[in-house]
Amino acid sequence: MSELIGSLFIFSGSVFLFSAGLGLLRMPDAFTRIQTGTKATTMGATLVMIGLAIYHPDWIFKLLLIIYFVYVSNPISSHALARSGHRLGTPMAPGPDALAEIDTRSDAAGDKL
Amino acid sequence: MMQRVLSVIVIGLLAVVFTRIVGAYVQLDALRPLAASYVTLSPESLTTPNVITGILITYRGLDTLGEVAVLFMVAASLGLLLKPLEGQPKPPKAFQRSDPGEIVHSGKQVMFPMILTFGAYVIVNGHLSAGGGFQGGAIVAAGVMLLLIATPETRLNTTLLSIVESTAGILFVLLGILGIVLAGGFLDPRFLPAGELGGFISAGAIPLISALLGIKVGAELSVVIDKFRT
Amino acid sequence: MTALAHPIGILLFGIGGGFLIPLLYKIGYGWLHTGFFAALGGLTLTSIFSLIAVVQGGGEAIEILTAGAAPPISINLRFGLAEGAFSVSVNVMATLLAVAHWDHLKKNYVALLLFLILVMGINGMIMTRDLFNLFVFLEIVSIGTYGLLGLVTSRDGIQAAFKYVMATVIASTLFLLGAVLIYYVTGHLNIDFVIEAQASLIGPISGIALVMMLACLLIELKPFPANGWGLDVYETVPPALAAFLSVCASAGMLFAVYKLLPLFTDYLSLIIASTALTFLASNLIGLRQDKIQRLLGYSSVGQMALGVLALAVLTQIGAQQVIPLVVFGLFLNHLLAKAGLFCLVAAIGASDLREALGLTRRPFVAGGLALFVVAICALPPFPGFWAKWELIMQLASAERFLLIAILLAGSLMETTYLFRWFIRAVTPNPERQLPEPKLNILLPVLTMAVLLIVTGVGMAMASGADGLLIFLPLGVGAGLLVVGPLLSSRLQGIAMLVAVVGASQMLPEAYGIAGLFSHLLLAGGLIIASAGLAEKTMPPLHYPLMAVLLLSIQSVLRTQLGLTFYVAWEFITVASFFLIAQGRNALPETLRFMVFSMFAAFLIMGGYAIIAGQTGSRALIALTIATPEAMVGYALLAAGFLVKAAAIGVHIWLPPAYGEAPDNVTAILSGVVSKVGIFGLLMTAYAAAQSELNVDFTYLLACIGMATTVIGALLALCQRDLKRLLAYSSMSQLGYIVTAIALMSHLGWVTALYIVANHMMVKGILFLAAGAIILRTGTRQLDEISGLVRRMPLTFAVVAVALLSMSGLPPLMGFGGKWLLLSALMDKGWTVLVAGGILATFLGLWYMTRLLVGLFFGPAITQSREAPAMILIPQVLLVGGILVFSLFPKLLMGPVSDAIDPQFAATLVWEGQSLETIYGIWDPTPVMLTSIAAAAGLMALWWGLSKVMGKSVRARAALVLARPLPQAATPRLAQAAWGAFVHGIEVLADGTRRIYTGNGQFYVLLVLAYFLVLYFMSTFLPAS
Amino acid sequence: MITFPVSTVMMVTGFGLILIGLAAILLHRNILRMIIGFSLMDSGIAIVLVSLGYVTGGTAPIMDADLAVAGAAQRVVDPIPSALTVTAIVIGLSVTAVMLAYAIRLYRSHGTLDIEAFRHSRA
Repeated sequence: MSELIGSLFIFSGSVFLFSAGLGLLRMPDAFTRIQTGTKATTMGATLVMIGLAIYHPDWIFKLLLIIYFVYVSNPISSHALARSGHRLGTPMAPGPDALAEIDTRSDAAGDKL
Repeated sequence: MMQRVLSVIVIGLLAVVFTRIVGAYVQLDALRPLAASYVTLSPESLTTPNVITGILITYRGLDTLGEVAVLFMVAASLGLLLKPLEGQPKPPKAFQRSDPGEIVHSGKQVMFPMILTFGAYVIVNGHLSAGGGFQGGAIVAAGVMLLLIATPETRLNTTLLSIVESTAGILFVLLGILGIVLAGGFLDPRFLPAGELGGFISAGAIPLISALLGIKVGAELSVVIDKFRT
Repeated sequence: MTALAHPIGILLFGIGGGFLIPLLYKIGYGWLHTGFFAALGGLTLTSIFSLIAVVQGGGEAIEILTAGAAPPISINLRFGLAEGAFSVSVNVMATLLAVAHWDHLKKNYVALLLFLILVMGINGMIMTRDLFNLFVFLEIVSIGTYGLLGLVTSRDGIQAAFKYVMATVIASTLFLLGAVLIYYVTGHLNIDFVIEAQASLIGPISGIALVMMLACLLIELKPFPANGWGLDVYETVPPALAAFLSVCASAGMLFAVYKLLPLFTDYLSLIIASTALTFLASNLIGLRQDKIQRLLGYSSVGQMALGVLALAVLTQIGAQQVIPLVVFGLFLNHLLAKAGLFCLVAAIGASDLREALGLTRRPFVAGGLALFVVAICALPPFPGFWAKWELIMQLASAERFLLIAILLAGSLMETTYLFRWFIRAVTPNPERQLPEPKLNILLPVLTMAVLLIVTGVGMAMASGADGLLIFLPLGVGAGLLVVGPLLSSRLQGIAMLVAVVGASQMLPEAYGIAGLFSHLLLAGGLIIASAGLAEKTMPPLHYPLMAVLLLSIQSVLRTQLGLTFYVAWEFITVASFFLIAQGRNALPETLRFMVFSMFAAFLIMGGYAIIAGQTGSRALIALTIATPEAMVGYALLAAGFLVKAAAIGVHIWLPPAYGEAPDNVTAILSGVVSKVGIFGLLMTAYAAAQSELNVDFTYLLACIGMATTVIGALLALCQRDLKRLLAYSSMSQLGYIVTAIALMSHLGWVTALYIVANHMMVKGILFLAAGAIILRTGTRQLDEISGLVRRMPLTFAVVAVALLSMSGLPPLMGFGGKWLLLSALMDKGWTVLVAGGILATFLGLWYMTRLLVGLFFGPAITQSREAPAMILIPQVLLVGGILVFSLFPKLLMGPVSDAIDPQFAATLVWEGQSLETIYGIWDPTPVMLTSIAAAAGLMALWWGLSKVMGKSVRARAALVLARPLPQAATPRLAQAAWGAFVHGIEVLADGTRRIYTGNGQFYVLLVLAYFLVLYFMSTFLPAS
Repeated sequence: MITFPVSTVMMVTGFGLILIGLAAILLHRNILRMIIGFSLMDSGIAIVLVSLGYVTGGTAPIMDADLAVAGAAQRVVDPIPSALTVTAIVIGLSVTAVMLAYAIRLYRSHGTLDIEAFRHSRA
């Protein structure tokens, strides 16, 4: 029974991971791609870990540690990527740019530095 | 255009070659004698439970030495390759460092010590469990990379790092020579007490070599990362 | 010392030194540089001591175990004779190149550590016995190279480096995959164990794996067409670095192929095909290359391909015992000579082949260039020659004729472009500033040159040459060169004559025809060469080269061994080349001479190899025991000697060479050297007649000879230039001799020898006289000279005698020769040729009259005075010779007749001084007396007429006679045909090199395609 | 019935990655993308290497509480390819680093990353 539940978790995790890959292919610009790559993989990884924990209850501590790592590193890294991408002026898909206003300010600040 | 067509043909033919390999491949059902002898020799003769580490550091130690040399050469030659060319303008402004922001900075505060600790753990437990000098060194370097991204104004002490990597390398070679003098041959680690299988202090000089490798690889990869910042 | 002798020290010095370098750098430059050379020196010395230890141990390899376990558990290294030889060569060369490359290396400490570890990596590739370890060392070499390429900061250099990285990464990836697949199949990575488990290497996976590894090694050696990336690097890096990559890094790859060859036994044909293609294509493309370093790159690629080719083919034909001599010889030759050339490029700072450098202002550099170029062209006495000779012999006995043809064709092209470069480099150009060569480049170059000579002599001993005597001509030449600066020019000349006489006594005595030639040519050569004493200052190389030339001729004539014959033959070629090159306007003309000479030499080598392979003996006498299958061999030999004898169609090298050589050199070339080719032809005919051959190309040969005579005479009539006229006349006369030889009868050959003697003396006189006339009048245009009879009466007298003798008019020697020839032709029933002979005699009379009248009669329009005594004396001696042989033909005919094997029915009967043939009796004395009377009468008539009719008429008559035939009389068919041929080759080369698009991606594609072609071709090969 | 052992699946993946990498090398003109191709190829090779050492039902060759020394030889995968993989990865990484450095160098000296622009020396 626990194996079935665990497998279900792992399967749903892999669906998320797959959608992340699909998103990388389908999304229109760098930022949206980063976004799918982050959110969906975080979710996918979490689900896979949970599934594994059900399979092997004695690994729980290590798995928790891994999830923690993923939760910290995934957002931070994608944030850093997106931020520097924005700074470099990576082209964006058509649509409103919420950062446009902040951007000019930070540029001015950057010039001062 | 011609070239693209040819490229596709070449890739297709390579696919044929690879298919032949896969088609003829049969999954092994048992270890071959040489591999089996490693599996018994490593714990018994080297008191190293991690057979892969045993092979890497001892039986194929010459490969490892070569590998270290390769990394060493790369770390050194990047300095040569990335030195600004004569008469070249400074890199454009977009490439200059900028503040990575609050989030990354805080993330670094949390992660950096953890990564280093983990790296050290992987290095020193190389002979017991999955891991070893290269793997741990790479983790340490990843920590350094995070540090450099979070606080770009950090200046690595490359002089110190280069001294460290050289010294570690020389010590590695010296340990190898000690193997000739005290044990069965070059890179033979069995001149230090073997200890008990699975004990932290065991496996002769393997943990020592592993640690040297970890330090060396960590330092080298950090230098590599640092060089790419310029 | 014993500790040093352990080869593991090579690795320790390399890698430990490499690790230490950054620390030393922190301490200070002094430490850094000392440390670098200490490590490099330690590494080199270790390899040398280890090799000594191996040799002392009877050649047993030193096994180096690691990790205290025996293989296959742990990686082991081996240091045997082969490993040691390669390792020492590489390390010594690396040290020399580090010195030569010091200006670049010292700029950055990183370069020093890369260099050290790179050298260690090459040694590792040589020593390791583990497949994967080989891959690791391969990567060390590759990455070290990538790093060193970082020293190049030019835009082209960076591009080239990137292409290099991409291509070699693909190659080493192939090796990695292959090695691991081999592990999957056999369960071993140790090479010895894999070879042992070879029986299990069946099935698609092992096939793919082996071809992957093979492809990697071959790609690293830059096979055509997947080698553009390598050539780009050769072109753009500093020369010493290019040398290092070309010789040292490639050495590791070559040795890896050698080491793994037992695994590749099924693929030998593939290796041979690929390397042969590479050798041919790279030398072909080299013909059209103007950038020196890229040119040397093509040459390197070709040489390394040749090494692998030799390795594979010798293994295939089961001649493994000569692999050390051939492969190591080729390798050493390439190592030393190519590195030397690259270093010289660094020393003179040249990049464009077409640029005239005026290199003679730097005699040391020019000498080095000459030496290395000669070495790369695989000419004796350098190691490459012995290797190539043995290779050709082995190929011939295995009947691999196509490979021989490819090899010789490629070599000929290589000779062409290298000598073209040499000729351009020494062409005077006062405007070109030459940098002062740096000591740190010159010293390594000097070392390489010395090593090249030493190893060459060593290889000669190993390859069955009959003792050091083979080097006698060179030794005497070198001795004269050394003492030369101490002596005045004339003393040098005397020393040369004395040395030649003395040294020729040390050579074995020759008998029969060879003995006759030997005495004749020695005497003639000495007499003609003594005319050089007339000049107060000779170029410093003249007398040494002359000594080499004269002694080599003796060597050719007196040896019993094919090898010695050929070696001396090549000495003659090279010495002649450098002698001709000293003519004032000779340089542009010398290339053709060299190429045709080498072409002839290769034909001879091929022909000889075929016969030697067929008879299984390498003595010259073996030529007489060949069976009809060796027919092709004789044809090739004959063709080769015909080229040297300037037969029609292949004569185009002769006029410019004779025309532009220094005057007394021309006299030697025409009088003496040309007879060596004739000797070869005669010996070939003699051997063919003695063996059981059905010789059916004699009529063709006779026709060629007669055509040469007639057309040579016609061409002579077209000339305005004194020396060119004589040159064509030489060609014409040689044609007579060829015709005589083709008769294949006793009478014919006696005639041939008789004409040889006559022509030697006649042309000696005429060219010396021409030299004197040019010296005194300052021009060589016939139109500008006339009326010399009063200014140079003695010259006139000797020229008149010579022309009379050559013309074939009674009473002198020439008459006897021509009479005999026509008799012999009639005897054979070759009436067409008789007609040709009569026509040629008529034409000959015409141009000789023109010469005599044009030069000596008519108004004296130029100021001049009698020729120097030292030019006249040899001529007078030769005239004496003509007179003696004319009056007493038996002096010459007797020994000649006896020397020729009595297997022919003797058609000559001697009674006193008169000669009887079936056609009649030739008694010289009455004929002579009447002739002299007639001639005196004619002279008196001419003199009287001129007194009566006055100057103007005489002048007009002289002018009419002296006018050359219009050019249209002889269409330049041969010139046009050869021109078209060369053009065709050039078009082919240009087409071939279009594959080098410069696009790195395309180069990667070619690398992958190369693997695929190898693989799919291998699937069609029958498995062993 | 055709079975797909796990190592075959891995191997196909590995070879697939190699082919994708090669396609990137051969078809993209931007050298950064080509370098990514090289990197992909390296990863593919590492996977192929490991898959070649797989033994049916084998576990990691590390002795611990679950894997006693005695009889371990029957329960583990081949350790050699794993050891080789470590070396191969390090070397692959080194090569990638060098290539990237060259890419930077090329960009600095030419201002472009287009492979077509780097054709100065030819023929």
